[in-house]
Amino acid sequence: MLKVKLGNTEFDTPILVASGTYGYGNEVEGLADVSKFGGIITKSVTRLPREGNPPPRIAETAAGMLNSIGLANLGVEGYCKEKMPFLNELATKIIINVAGTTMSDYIETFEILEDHGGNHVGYEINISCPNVKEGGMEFGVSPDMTEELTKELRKRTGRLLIMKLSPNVTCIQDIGLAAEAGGADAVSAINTVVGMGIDVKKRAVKLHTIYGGLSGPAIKPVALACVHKLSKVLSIPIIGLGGISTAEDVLEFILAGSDLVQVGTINYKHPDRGMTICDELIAFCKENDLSNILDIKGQLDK
Amino acid sequence: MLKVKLGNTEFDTPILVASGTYGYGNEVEGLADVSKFGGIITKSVTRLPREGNPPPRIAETAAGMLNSIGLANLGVEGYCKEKMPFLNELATKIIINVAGTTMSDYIETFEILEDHGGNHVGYEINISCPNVKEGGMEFGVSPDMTEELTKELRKRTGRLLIMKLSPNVTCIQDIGLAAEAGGADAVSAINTVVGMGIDVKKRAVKLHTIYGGLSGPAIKPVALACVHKLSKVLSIPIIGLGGISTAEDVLEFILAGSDLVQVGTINYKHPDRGMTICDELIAFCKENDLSNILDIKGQLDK
Amino acid sequence: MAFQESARVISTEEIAHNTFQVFLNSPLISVAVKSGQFVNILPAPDWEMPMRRPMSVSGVDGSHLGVIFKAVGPGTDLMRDWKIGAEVDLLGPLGNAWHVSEKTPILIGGGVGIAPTWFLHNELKAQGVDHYLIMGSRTANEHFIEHDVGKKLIMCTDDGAFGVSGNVITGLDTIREEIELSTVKLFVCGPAPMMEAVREVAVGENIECEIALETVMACGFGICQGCTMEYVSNGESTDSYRKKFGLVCMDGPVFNAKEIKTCYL
Amino acid sequence: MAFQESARVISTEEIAHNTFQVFLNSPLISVAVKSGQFVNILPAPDWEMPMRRPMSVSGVDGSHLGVIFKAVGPGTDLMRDWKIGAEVDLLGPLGNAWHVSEKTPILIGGGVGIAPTWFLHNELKAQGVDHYLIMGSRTANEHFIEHDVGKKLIMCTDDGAFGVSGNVITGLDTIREEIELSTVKLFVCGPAPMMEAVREVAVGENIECEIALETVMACGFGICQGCTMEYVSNGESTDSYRKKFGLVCMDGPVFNAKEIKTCYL
Ligand SMILES: Cc1cc2nc3c(=O)[nH]c(=O)nc-3n(C[C@H](O)[C@H](O)[C@H](O)COP(=O)(O)OP(=O)(O)OC[C@H]3O[C@@H](n4cnc5c(N)ncnc54)[C@H](O)[C@@H]3O)c2cc1C
Ligand SMILES: Cc1cc2nc3c(=O)[nH]c(=O)nc-3n(C[C@H](O)[C@H](O)[C@H](O)COP(=O)(O)OP(=O)(O)OC[C@H]3O[C@@H](n4cnc5c(N)ncnc54)[C@H](O)[C@@H]3O)c2cc1C
Ligand SMILES: Cc1cc2nc3c(=O)[nH]c(=O)nc-3n(C[C@H](O)[C@H](O)[C@H](O)COP(=O)(O)O)c2cc1C
Ligand SMILES: Cc1cc2nc3c(=O)[nH]c(=O)nc-3n(C[C@H](O)[C@H](O)[C@H](O)COP(=O)(O)O)c2cc1C
Ligand code: FES
Ligand code: FES
Repeated sequence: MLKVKLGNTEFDTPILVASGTYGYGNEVEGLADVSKFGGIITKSVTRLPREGNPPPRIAETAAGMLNSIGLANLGVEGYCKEKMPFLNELATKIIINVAGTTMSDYIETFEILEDHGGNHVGYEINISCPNVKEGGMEFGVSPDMTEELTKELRKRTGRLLIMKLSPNVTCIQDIGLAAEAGGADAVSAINTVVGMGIDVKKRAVKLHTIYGGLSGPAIKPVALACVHKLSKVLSIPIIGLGGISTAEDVLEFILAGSDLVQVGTINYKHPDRGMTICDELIAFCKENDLSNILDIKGQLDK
Repeated sequence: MLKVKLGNTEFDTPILVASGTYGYGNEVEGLADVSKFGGIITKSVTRLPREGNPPPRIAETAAGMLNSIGLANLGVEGYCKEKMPFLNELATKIIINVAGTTMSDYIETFEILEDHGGNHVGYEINISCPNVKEGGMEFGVSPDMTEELTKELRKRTGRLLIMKLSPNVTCIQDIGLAAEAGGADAVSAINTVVGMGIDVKKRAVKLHTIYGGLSGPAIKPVALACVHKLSKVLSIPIIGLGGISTAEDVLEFILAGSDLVQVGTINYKHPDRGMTICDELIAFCKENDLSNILDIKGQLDK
Repeated sequence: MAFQESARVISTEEIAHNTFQVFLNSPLISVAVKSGQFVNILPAPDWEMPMRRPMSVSGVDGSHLGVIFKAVGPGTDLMRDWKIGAEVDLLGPLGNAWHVSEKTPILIGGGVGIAPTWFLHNELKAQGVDHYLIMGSRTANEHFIEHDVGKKLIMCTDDGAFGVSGNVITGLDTIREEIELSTVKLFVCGPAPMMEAVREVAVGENIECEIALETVMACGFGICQGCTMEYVSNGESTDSYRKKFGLVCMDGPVFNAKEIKTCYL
Repeated sequence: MAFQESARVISTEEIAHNTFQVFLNSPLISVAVKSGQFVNILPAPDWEMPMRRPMSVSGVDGSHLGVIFKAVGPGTDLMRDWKIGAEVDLLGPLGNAWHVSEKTPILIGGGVGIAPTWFLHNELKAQGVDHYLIMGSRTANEHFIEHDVGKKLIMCTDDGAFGVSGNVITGLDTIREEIELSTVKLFVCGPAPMMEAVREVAVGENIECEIALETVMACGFGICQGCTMEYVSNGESTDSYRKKFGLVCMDGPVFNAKEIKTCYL
């Protein structure tokens, strides 16, 4: 009832875990059974190792959190050596999230991953990290650069190619259309919303980098609007995310036009939430006589 | 301790009430003593009366609310006749918020207001209402149109001219700079963030217009980031708003670089909050030996 | 004029299945309130959600003010758990009131909409005004009033477990032989489908009828313009402020049934 | 390996001013936990904020696990009000543990940082290991342990109202004549200024020292990378993943004082 397809790849459930919110899958041992997920999207990997931003990197806000991790990661070579073997064995599908600064950055990382093999089913391309100059945001705000990058990567893989979009633009549809024109199999929406926190007692900013990315329930309305707008103009599938915490939230994103969804910030508090959501979605299908959860996709009254 | 100046106008306190969140000042009789506010910014007025959007117009979200009122208002002529006499008598400063669709719309409304007299101290120009085609958003996303509109209005008034900016753009600084170049006395930031709500039980959108504006604590981090970014590039003052609910929130906005602030959504729940905040700000000044609350403006460690 | 008042819980009781009646000591509001009006409640001092919870007043007793509610979500769950002595922040009295006329009142309530009819019922009783009270629910345990046709108390249950078997329209039908409906005035509050059904009967048969609408409210006193209902078009251009859409909190909650386009808000 | 466990409140007590000790029945975590480790707590089943609240374990007793905390905000306020029998969702045990060596342990705690030192103190006592316990606070009512120099329990108050007058550094100075600090190992947890002061002494005098750091945590088990501390540069290029910045929840919370650039996080 929960099986969904993206291109030729079938996922057991439409619930993926969002990049940067589930580590590399090994940290949750004992806390979650990853086989219930449709798949895991790994923390953004870059061409070279990155130490990330200095502390503090996170702060709580009303119904949300700010983060500015700064794409800390061990680099694509380290990733292939240290993380891939474990991920290859996991009983769920793996999508590798790739970030970069320049076109050649993305392409080199991508080629190393493709050459290395591994049984990941696809890539999610982060062109929307608001927290580092090198986060690809230059791409994420430009339809031309998005299309160009998508095309270059498309040439280089037969695996799923998913472009991850930013809400921090005047018109997200233009970026989505560019990804589609470039040959992406799907888009993910949304990455975090730019925000800032201030500690009055210390008269200091809450994040070392001043600005960070807002995630969690606070941004769900923003994410739903982005997904819905995209669904009106795109013919490729949309992977919805932003503030999903419950099965009801997942249904909202599917009603708004998502094929799959990702759970992010909620994993920190409830590392097993993705799983319990799946159980609830099955119950929902039964109650409503749906043969597949996507039967309600986009089925919004007005 | 709370007196602040904008141009040549002195406000008793830096706390204004946000447009659309305090009606025309008469509804709160008995619930609030408006003389404690620095001023009241009235609900957006347009050239002609507007019935507004069909119900439902509002919905609750995590730490926020969505609205799509659709600039319901009685039009500038009705405003002058029915509302101005009462507002003229209020023991607080009045700023009239003006919305429009076309340049001539704004200008006509503006001229009628200027001709009518009245003792309002200025205008806030809404170029950022996300809820109606006619909400001025076309202006709010274009630096050129913002500058042009500001210039035209600047020619026509000696009163305060404040441009109200939208967060729903790739680069809010560009719009702020355009307002400054056009001769605005200040900018207000921010208007609501575009969002959407879905009712799973009804499989329906929560707002008749599908999309609406998100306000309340959920957007405070977004608003702080906008204010801080603007403060780095503008030389005119910034009026900060978005999710302010407590005195501490006000201090955050001042630390981020605001000269004045506005309280919005919180008025619905606590119509007297603007007043109690003033008392707390005075206490804060005393505790911290500040002769004026703006002594801490922008005083952020890093 | 409305007040903000810090009231205190005096008593709390489960009067029917998942239905609670609470009395609050609120000297300012209780004295000013009229039946049909409502208060806007802060369910807890540290209530984080951006909106209060509006509740019709179910009656007053000196400086005590009653509300009747069902626990259906976070706000009413907190209200269910109110302890005696707890402080509750209220805004009120808000909205307009029922307009009782010469005609025989027939009060029709159901679900969470029993409060304003209950208030009116007790008011009329005190004044010795002859009237009917028709209450609808799904099943027996949601009722807290006796079913007594002689006393003009007509309880209806969808499943027939108590009183009249059927909805409030069936209940209304049972008195058609007793009283000419052109001589009555209906006062209605309940779930949208119930109000809508009564509205259709009333408009169709030209029976005088007032309906107390409910919708999501951010403020409750006219400053957000969020709580709109739609008026029946009166032929004139409706493209004008508050002519086409009324505010439930200020222009209502009580509307003439003939003015209401739909009770589904 | 960490567990998610639904624990139950067994006892709750205010052991000092605004300082509470709670024991929870948590058969899985209590058996696995070592002193220095922590649990990540859901303060209430419907806790709406996005982060749990991390708390060091203050001791175990069979299947019971203790935490000691101060009520300083919404999460700890809820914890203060926990009723006996309440269910509490825990993640744990998390983080690394103290590394006791041959050297004489000197435990230094203060503020909310008393829990992990208290755990270690009781462990050492049970093992018959000779050691010192130095606790600092602003004034007398924040202490719950006797001041007894003979028993090597050294309480310090900033205002001198109880025990040694001064901070924990003064407390440490009082035993310098008794014991050569090159033969001891410090185990430190407390407010950042306290830890920072001890770190400077330890590094300056080359005293072995472990510090349990605290910072904001979103997950507590390594998946958010939010809880960073900065390592002292070791000369090599630090431009590499987890060489320059460590994760307090996984690489710590216990760090060698020499590795820590600053305790202010
Ligand atoms: C003028 C007025 C008078 C009211 N009087 C009463 C009363 O006397 N007794 C009573 O029990 N309730 C009354 N209500 C409804 C009451 O306000 C809601 O039940 C309450 O807000 C629910 O809050 P919650 O946080 O418990 O649940 P929420 O989570 O806010 O809502 C739970 C469910 O109730 C629905 N709901 C929420 N608000 C309303 C509403 N205003 N109208 C219809 N459905 C709603 C939601 O869509 C949701 O499905 C009245 C509403 C209005 C506008
Ligand atoms: C590994 C670890 C172990 C801890 N052990 C204990 C313990 O045994 N006993 C105890 O009382 N507390 C302990 N803390 C701190 C505890 O997590 C915070 O006190 C708690 O999160 C506050 O939550 P709150 O919702 O009550 O207050 P909040 O509103 O979240 O915070 C209130 C104040 O405390 C500060 N604060 C919040 N979290 C932390 C933190 N992690 N470190 C320092 N300051 C913070 C905030 O800046 C704010 O000023 C520990 C923290 C960590 C990371
Ligand atoms: C701490 C943290 C780290 C993140 N790291 C990444 C990342 O490395 N790459 C990426 O594409 N998105 C990253 N994200 C964004 C999430 O994948 C997701 O798009 C966003 O958080 C919105 O979803 P949520 O509200 O469910 O968390 C991160 C988010 C958080 C909170
Ligand atoms: C119900 C509602 C109506 C509003 N109407 C207007 C309006 O007419 N004109 C305007 O410029 N802003 C309007 N706003 C936006 C507010 O003035 C403010 O910019 C926004 O709500 C963010 O502040 P807050 O989070 O404090 O509410 C409205 C906001 C709400 C919630
Ligand atoms: S609820 Fe705000 S205007 Fe009616
Ligand atoms: S708290 Fe998430 S990685 Fe440490």
